[in-house]
Amino acid sequence: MKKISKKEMNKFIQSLMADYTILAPVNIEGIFFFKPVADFQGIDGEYKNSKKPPKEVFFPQTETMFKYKDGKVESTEKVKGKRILLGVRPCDARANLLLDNVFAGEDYEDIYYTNKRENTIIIGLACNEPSSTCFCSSFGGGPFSKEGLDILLIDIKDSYLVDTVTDKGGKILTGEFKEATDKEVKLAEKIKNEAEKKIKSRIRIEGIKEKLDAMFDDPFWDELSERCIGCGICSYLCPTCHCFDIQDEAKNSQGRRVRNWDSCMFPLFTLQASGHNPRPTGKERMRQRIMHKFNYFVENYKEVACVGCGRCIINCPVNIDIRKVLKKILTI
Amino acid sequence: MKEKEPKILAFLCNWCSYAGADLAGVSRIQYPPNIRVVRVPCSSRVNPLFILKALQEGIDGVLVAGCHPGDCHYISGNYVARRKFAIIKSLLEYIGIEKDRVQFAWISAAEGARFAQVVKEVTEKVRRLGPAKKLVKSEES
Amino acid sequence: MRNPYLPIPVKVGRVFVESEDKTLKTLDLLFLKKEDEENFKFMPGQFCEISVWGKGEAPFGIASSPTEKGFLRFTVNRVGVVTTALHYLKEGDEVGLRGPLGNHYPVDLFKGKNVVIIGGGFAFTTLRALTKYLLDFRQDFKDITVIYGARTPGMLLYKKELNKWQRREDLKVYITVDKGDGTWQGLTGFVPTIVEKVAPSPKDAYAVICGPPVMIKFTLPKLINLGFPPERIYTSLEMRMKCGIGKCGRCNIGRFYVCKDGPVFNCAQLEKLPKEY
Amino acid sequence: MQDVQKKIREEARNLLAARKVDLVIGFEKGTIPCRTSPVFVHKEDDVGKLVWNSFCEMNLATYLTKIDKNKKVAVVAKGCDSRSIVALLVEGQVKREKITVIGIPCQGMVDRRKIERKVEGEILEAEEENGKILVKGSSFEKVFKKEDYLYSSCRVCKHRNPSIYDILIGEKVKENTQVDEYADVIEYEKKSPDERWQYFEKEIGRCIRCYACRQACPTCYCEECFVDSSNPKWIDKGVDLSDLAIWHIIRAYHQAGRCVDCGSCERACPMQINLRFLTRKINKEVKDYFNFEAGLDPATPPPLATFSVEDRQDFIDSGEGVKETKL
Repeated sequence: MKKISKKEMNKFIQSLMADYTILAPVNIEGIFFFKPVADFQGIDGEYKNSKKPPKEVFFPQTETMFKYKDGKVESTEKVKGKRILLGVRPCDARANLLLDNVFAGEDYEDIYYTNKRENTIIIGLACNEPSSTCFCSSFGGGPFSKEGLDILLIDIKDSYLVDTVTDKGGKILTGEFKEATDKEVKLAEKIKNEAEKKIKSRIRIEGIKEKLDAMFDDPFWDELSERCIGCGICSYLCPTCHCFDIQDEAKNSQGRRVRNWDSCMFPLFTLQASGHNPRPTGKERMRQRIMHKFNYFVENYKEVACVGCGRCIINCPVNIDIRKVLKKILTI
Repeated sequence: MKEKEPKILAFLCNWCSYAGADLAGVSRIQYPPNIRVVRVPCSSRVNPLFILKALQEGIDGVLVAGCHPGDCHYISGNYVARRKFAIIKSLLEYIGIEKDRVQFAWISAAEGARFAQVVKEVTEKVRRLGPAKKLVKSEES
Repeated sequence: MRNPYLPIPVKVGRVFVESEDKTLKTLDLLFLKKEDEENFKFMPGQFCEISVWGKGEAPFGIASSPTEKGFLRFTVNRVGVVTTALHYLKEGDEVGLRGPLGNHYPVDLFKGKNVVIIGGGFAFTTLRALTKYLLDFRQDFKDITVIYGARTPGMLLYKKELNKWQRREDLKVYITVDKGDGTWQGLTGFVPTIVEKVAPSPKDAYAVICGPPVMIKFTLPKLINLGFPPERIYTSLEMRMKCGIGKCGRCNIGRFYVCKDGPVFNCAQLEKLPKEY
Repeated sequence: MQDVQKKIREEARNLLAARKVDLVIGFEKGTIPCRTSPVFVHKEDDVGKLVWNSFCEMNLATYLTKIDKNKKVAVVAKGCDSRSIVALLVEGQVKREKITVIGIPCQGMVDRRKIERKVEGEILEAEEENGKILVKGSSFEKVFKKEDYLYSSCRVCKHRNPSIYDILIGEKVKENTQVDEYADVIEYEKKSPDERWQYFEKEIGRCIRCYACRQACPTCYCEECFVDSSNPKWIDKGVDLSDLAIWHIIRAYHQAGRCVDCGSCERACPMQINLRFLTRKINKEVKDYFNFEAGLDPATPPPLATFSVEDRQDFIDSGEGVKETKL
């Protein structure tokens, strides 16, 4: 395990700026966004997690797929330059692996996503202070888990322990990294155990999929979706939500085809030209959101499409809490 | 390179302002060619979304012209429109759109000369503002 | 690697108005390059995403059979932005095409069996492809019965072809309309009642049914009563689609994506899926 | 606060028992600190869920256009919520006889984000005791005076008492008539156009088009919103600055003479965009031009649904030349 002081870390990141674009959490009006940074002065102390998940780095909310002029098409899937995504939390890194199932499928590969995934190195930051709404350990993750990361940084006060996870991450660690002393490694271990103890909410996931198999017409869905006002916050801010809409933006025959985020919570998502809508009210849409994450995704990709990041709990305007929903499902 | 002539979208109400424009033409009165006319049944047919869509497409100025209050073919069309325009005009100025980007006028069917005068003034004011940049949808994004 | 969202350019060939009220038009799309056509291996039941530059993209079932070379036929019902744009196209215009997408009717299962094809309204596109395919390999299949109905005679698709098929001995064709228009001599009545009257035998037979949901809702029980087991009744479903390749998440019924795992399903599969289509 | 809560439960029980209503919409305890969650009480013995505290910030009138129209509904309504109900009545969206308004004179709702900015670390527990908010975290315990941490919409609110109610819970509160509610709008107008445009672009630039502002607003109930229309497609669906600008301008404009400034849109916005800076400018103009405030009188139609011969038109060139328009 290597080690680097925070000051050297800033210098090291500056040095990488020659051939990498550095994306780091930037505090705008109290909200953290992953943005390219010109000079890196370390990660803001208040940083818990970004509002929009880092999925937006690989699957932007609005992305031009190709441009066209009088039938001549010019695709824009190539990505200019290599990037480093710094400060990703372990839960979001696991979420990217879930997205890989969808976008990097064997039959059709979404090269807009895979190109960006390949040319970005993800440096994670372990969670020393998980929030009360975090429940990543219920899904096999944890505040210090490494899946989906190239490098994991562990903050031990004035320096970071650098845990190289993949050789893609290893190859950028040049020079300044000294070996960590046993005392520091033990300190990191202590912080890790404390962090894991801080995660109070434990949600039982086993059995959810089977319960959902049998409750498609259960009145539970009416009661759950009554209070939902039908906005798109829970899907847009969710690191594992991947639905999108394709639109043309054009003046006469010159324009571009754009991919935008979309949400199953909006009626337009399934509204057909004939006027028929298989999911006409909030109940069907709320049911689809839960069934997709905890049943359909499990059947298709053998994994639950949730990483317990808590964003949907914090940001829902009517405080619909997914933990309460999952607990209730097990009681039906 | 001569600076670009400002393009102005003019919504003219069919019964008064459009007729006024017609009269100006018939009377051979000259007025700047910068306006593109859209004939509307009444000034109250103009939805603020039309104005914003035009500004987004890069038009430099919008003129909405209708009958003087009391002359409206539909009796209260311009009265209702007046309220809508008061709100949208103050909102656009408030967020920072230049005051003269969107202008309103009452021009009756008999005021051919005045129509030309209004168009001249509007064109001058919009020319002084220069090409529109705020709200314009950039090609590259 | 290939970008699955990039359409290939194709040219509009013959354009033919199918229905009196001009809401249905058939377009033949021609490949520009030979190898485009060679790479385009498809089977009846599959669909394509057609792009109209500046307007957008929409899914359409392929109405021509793979045995008909040199063109792809689509019948377009004018309902929205893209379909209206398609209706304005003339011969020689260029559009984008993505496909073939989705699965197809299990023609190899049909080999050596009787096939009953039931269609309604303008959903006869992929069924035309299937019928034409079966006729071009006629000796591989036993009895073929086609039951096709529309609201009025003017709304029937591929009228000339239907007449030709009616004159063939190796094919039983029943064309019905909900309401005749004076000159109509053929059958009148809803498709479910005609199916009951024709009463095709379920022995060694498969059924394929496509049409408006209400027609399917009333025809399925008739087939079941006649003795057709659900796993031998196939249907093609329609959902709102955007990507056509199982990524954008909107056309799912339960765990299946209609664009990738469908659009053709058998009724045994559908029974296990939630009734959300 | 406690006896208001007790009375709400009693009234709800009576209404449900007497079959006067099919359901009572109120607030229940949230699952995270400083939050409550709207709750639909159908059965008498669930009335125990209903709570009342300074975090009942949602405008429940938004549900009245989303639920089945023939259902008889009782709804807990603060001053602003009741004004939204009046706005919906005036626009014929809800039938008066179907609605039972449980009016609550409001003491103002607390802005949890303001409190969160004043503590180190995460709030794990929060209680409310006669006008004080006690918050506890892993390494702190602090008490805040409610008055200093109200939502900005509550601080300038002049209609704390419900403008319409069938049942009133507790005594009417003193209205805060002295506050100059549009002071910051007037201050803002002094800035230069470019400065204002930069602020506007900075704020709406964060928008992610989740439409929480639209869904949370009671008077935003169109079947098909103009952003969802594809024929014509007014604006594109992405997060391009120009589309975001038109979305927010027209959303605010559509609330002209209908917005009761309850602040629900701003509270629902995950990106904390200053949405009320647009709607309050319009409310100020509606007050100046048409001497109208939304949701006070079920008899007067909203300003943009009617007209007056004496309306101002100084900004319109009607031949006597355009007078300098005061902004």
